Amino acid sequence: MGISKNTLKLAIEKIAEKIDPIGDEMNRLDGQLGDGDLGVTLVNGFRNLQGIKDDLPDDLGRALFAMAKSVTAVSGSSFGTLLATALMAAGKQVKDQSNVAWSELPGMLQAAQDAMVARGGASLGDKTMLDMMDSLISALSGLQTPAEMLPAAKTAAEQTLDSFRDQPNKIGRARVYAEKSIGLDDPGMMAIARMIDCFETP
Amino acid sequence: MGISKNTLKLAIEKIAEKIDPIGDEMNRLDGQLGDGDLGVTLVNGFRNLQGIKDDLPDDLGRALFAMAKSVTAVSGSSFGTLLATALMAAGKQVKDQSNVAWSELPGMLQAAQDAMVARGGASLGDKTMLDMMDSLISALSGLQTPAEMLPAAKTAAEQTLDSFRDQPNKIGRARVYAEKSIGLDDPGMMAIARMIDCFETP
Amino acid sequence: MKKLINTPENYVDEVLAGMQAAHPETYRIGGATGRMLHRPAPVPEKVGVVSGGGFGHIPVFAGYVGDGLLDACAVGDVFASPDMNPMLESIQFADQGRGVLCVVGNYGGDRMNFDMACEMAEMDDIEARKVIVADDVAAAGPDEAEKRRGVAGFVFVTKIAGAAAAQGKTLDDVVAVTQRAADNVRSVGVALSSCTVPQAGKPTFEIADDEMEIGMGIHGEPGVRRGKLRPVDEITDEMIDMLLADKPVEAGGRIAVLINGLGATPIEELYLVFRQAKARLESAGAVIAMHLVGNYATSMEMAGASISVLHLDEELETLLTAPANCPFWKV
Amino acid sequence: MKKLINTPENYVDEVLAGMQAAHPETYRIGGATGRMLHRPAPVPEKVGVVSGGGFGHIPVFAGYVGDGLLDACAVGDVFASPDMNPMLESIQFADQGRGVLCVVGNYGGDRMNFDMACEMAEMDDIEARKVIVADDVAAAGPDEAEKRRGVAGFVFVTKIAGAAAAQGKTLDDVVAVTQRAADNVRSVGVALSSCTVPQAGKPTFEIADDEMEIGMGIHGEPGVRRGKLRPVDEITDEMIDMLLADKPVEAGGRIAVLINGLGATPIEELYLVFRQAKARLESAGAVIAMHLVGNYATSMEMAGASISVLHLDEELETLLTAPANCPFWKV
Ligand SMILES: Nc1ncnc2c1ncn2[C@@H]1O[C@H](COP(=O)(O)OP(=O)(O)O)[C@@H](O)[C@H]1O
Ligand SMILES: Nc1ncnc2c1ncn2[C@@H]1O[C@H](COP(=O)(O)OP(=O)(O)O)[C@@H](O)[C@H]1O
Ligand SMILES: [Mg+2]
Ligand SMILES: [Mg+2]
Ligand SMILES: [Mg+2]
Ligand SMILES: [Mg+2]
Repeated sequence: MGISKNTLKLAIEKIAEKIDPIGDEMNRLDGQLGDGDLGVTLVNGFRNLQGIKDDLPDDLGRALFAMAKSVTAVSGSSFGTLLATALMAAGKQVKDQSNVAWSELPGMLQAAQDAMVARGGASLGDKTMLDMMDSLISALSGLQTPAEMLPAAKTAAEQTLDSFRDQPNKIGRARVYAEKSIGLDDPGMMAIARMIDCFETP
Repeated sequence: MGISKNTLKLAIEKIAEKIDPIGDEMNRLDGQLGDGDLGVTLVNGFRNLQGIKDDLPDDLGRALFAMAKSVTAVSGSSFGTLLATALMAAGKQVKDQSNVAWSELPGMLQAAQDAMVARGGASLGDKTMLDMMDSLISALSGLQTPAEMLPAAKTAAEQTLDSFRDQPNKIGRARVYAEKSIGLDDPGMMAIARMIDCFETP
Repeated sequence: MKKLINTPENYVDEVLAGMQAAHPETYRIGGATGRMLHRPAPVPEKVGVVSGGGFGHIPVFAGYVGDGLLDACAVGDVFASPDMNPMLESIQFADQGRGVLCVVGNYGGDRMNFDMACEMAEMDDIEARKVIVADDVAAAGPDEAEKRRGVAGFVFVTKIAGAAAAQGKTLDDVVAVTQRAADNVRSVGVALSSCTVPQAGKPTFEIADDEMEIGMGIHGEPGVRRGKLRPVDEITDEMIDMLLADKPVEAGGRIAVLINGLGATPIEELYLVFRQAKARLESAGAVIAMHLVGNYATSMEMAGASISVLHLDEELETLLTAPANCPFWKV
Repeated sequence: MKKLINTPENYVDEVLAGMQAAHPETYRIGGATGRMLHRPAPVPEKVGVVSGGGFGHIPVFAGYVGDGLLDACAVGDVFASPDMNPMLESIQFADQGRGVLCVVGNYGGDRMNFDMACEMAEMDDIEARKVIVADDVAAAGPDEAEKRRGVAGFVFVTKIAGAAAAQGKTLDDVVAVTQRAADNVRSVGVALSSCTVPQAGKPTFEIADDEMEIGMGIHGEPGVRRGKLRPVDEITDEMIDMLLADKPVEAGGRIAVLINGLGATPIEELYLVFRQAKARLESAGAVIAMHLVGNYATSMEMAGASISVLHLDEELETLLTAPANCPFWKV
């Protein structure tokens, strides 16, 4: 069994279950460097996703587009826009397919990453969620099953946070606080790490 | 010889000759009770009249209307509006005539007075130019020639000023200064008296 | 004084020049002193319709020169009546042998000068008549309705007069129906900020940052109540209450409504006033046959809005919706 | 905050409700969140034309829904881009199988969200293309023209797009001529006072009682020069100089001119700007083929004015003067 609309539904449910405490944490973190709204974006975004999760179309591409649409309806923040961009780009990769092998996940993430670079204008190394995506793509490449992927993703996420923590933010709202950002995790990176954590069986 | 367009022309010239000092005096007087613009109105009004005095139509009615028109072009003040009103009313009385007997002058003034009452809403006794007009009408009634009329008008004007001086103004801008106006001549009355003076041979 | 002007002295004449430059197909400056705005040519075989009044209310008065509206208009200084002469010139321009109606706001100077202009016109054998617009319910009670100021209701009354004349009616008939419009129009305004007469250089009145004045006149004349600014729905309710108390609508009664901006009020806010006014008037049983939302009678940079209601009969409705065209209003 | 509103939260939706109530023959509220304004029905067999952007600029953007103009428009919060969804809804509404052009002001959020909406539309096999309006010469030099903000030039560009579509042109042709309009329009503004975003509750920027800012953006973005207020002719000269320096007119070159009020500026003052702008442009050799004077792109209660010049060719002139009709502009 590969990735289908059910996989997406399950992912939404898993994250949505824990999104409230994650949101609080991300608001605090974003507040130290930016405008403190990342958690609001996450909570509202996943509330919207919950609303559509049972009506996703079979076509994986359309399903990902529908998710993008419901995420953009919360609007306004960089993270929301970039997440929607990522979902759309991934969706285009798998248009007209209702099931794709897990081994295609890194390729989908790569398409997402490329689109986010194009839309947001940041580069790798700027200490953003892009760097997190990049580590994940490397870590998941060549793996075949979700069972292999989850621990690899977790490890990669932790290592990425560690390696960027003492660097300055180079783009976005946090850039003006570049000095202050040294020693702090980037909120977007951390948000992705927390979402990965949601897939651990309790 | 009765009243013709030449009479009007002569009258304009006589008054215009002395209007500058009269204007200064009237601005001062009006300034004590009102807004100090009566002299401006007089000076501008007679400047306009000077401009048309050589082109007056033969029809006395139309001539008086033309004078009214040129007076209203200075606009804005009560005296100007009432003077124009008076000229028009007098004009209506003599429409289509190029020469009227001097004995008709009181009747023309009466028509003028009625129109001013209708337009301005003041009553006799309010200490305005109306009271001056009223005295003049009485004084001139029954007289036949300008030679008889001038001294009668002078005497009437002086008596009227004297008898109203110690009364309060009851209408117009000066009314708010009613108390203060006791002991002061009404500017409109005085303006008429000064204009009569202009007809004295030097 | 924060205005985009050159000098106070030239303000009126330069604005007129700009209006003519922008709309030469409609406006021409005329008259001995350049204080008449008129159509390029009078319209033959119809009763003339003219107006005149102080400046600073564009489109009122001269802005309504146009097809099915005014033939000519006298222009005064800011908030000051024109003198009689441009009024007479307007009457003379508009007259085509069938007489002229003067639509006049109820201000002393305007009335008196138009009286004189009409008398003067008579001397030229032109029959000129007046209809006075006195629509501001805040200015005086119904027992003294003749003391009310003329405000935005002028727009409706002028439209009726222009349309009646365009239909070829006689002067008597134009006067009669225009008078009926004037009798049946009611207005009330609310001011949020003052305007500044260029020659004066400072605001006409003071009003605190959190205050409004309901019923204020278009030159800053006192209204019925000054109070704290409240939500637009409540302010609208208060104005509608005043209008309906003065002249109730019958169930099914057809009306025209004008939501008018005073000059500095964003159009967005006028739509909020309209939204609530419509709800209130309709729930009172009125049928809104026609409505306008925009800056139709202003006081330069005064902020605020007014509501005008014209109670219609069949003829008034026909005339109100007849074609008309000036740069500020196309029907 | 001195506004005729109810609550900041409901401001946008209530104004839209008022617009629909006032003009149901033109505007209908649509979309899942009520943030699309569209015509009562799409026009078959033509390329769709849509726009979208922050609120508080009426008639820009949604006010230009109408015949020969926009088919639909996405509406954001005050000075904030709509999200992608009403943009997509607008594209879907307007599409009649021949594709859709999105006329977009050059703001990050608007562009990004329209990008996404166009990609989304592609998923539905709708071809949606963008033309960016970046006309504010004060925002960046000619070498960085792509960084310029979109301001009142939007009005001309939208007119061209709407007219081209109404003529039955293909999407490629509509895009091409609209892009040419966008490439040939220049604007610059002057602000005299600030506006207030309802949610913010206080003025967006401070400006002294005797100061103006030349080149200020329609949300209060910094301009090129802040200085003492000067006579309107001098201010107009400075703005015309900036426009002509950026793109000179050829002798006999035909142009369209828009003298635009920012919301709180009396129409009288706009005519003063027009008067001088016309004199200057004509003495530079230009022929003004068409002009507009009024509030066409506002910033709520901001006082000030902008001048836009569109350099015409034959096709642009034909399209600009083709019929169009919305409550704010009839051609
Ligand atoms: N241009 C960009 N490219 C990639 N990631 C970005 C960019 N800008 C911001 N981010 C990510 O988004 C996170 C902030 O998200 P959010 O709070 O929604 O942004 P904002 O409030 O600044 O709009 C950052 O921590 C960073 O990881
Ligand atoms: N309603 C009136 N009826 C008759 N005369 C009046 C009236 N109002 C003012 N006047 C006369 O006009 C004179 C003042 O004229 P003027 O200075 O032009 O008036 P204002 O400056 O108040 O408009 C008064 O002294 C008075 O004689
Ligand atoms: Mg943030
Ligand atoms: Mg944010
Ligand atoms: Mg005086
Ligand atoms: Mg005076």
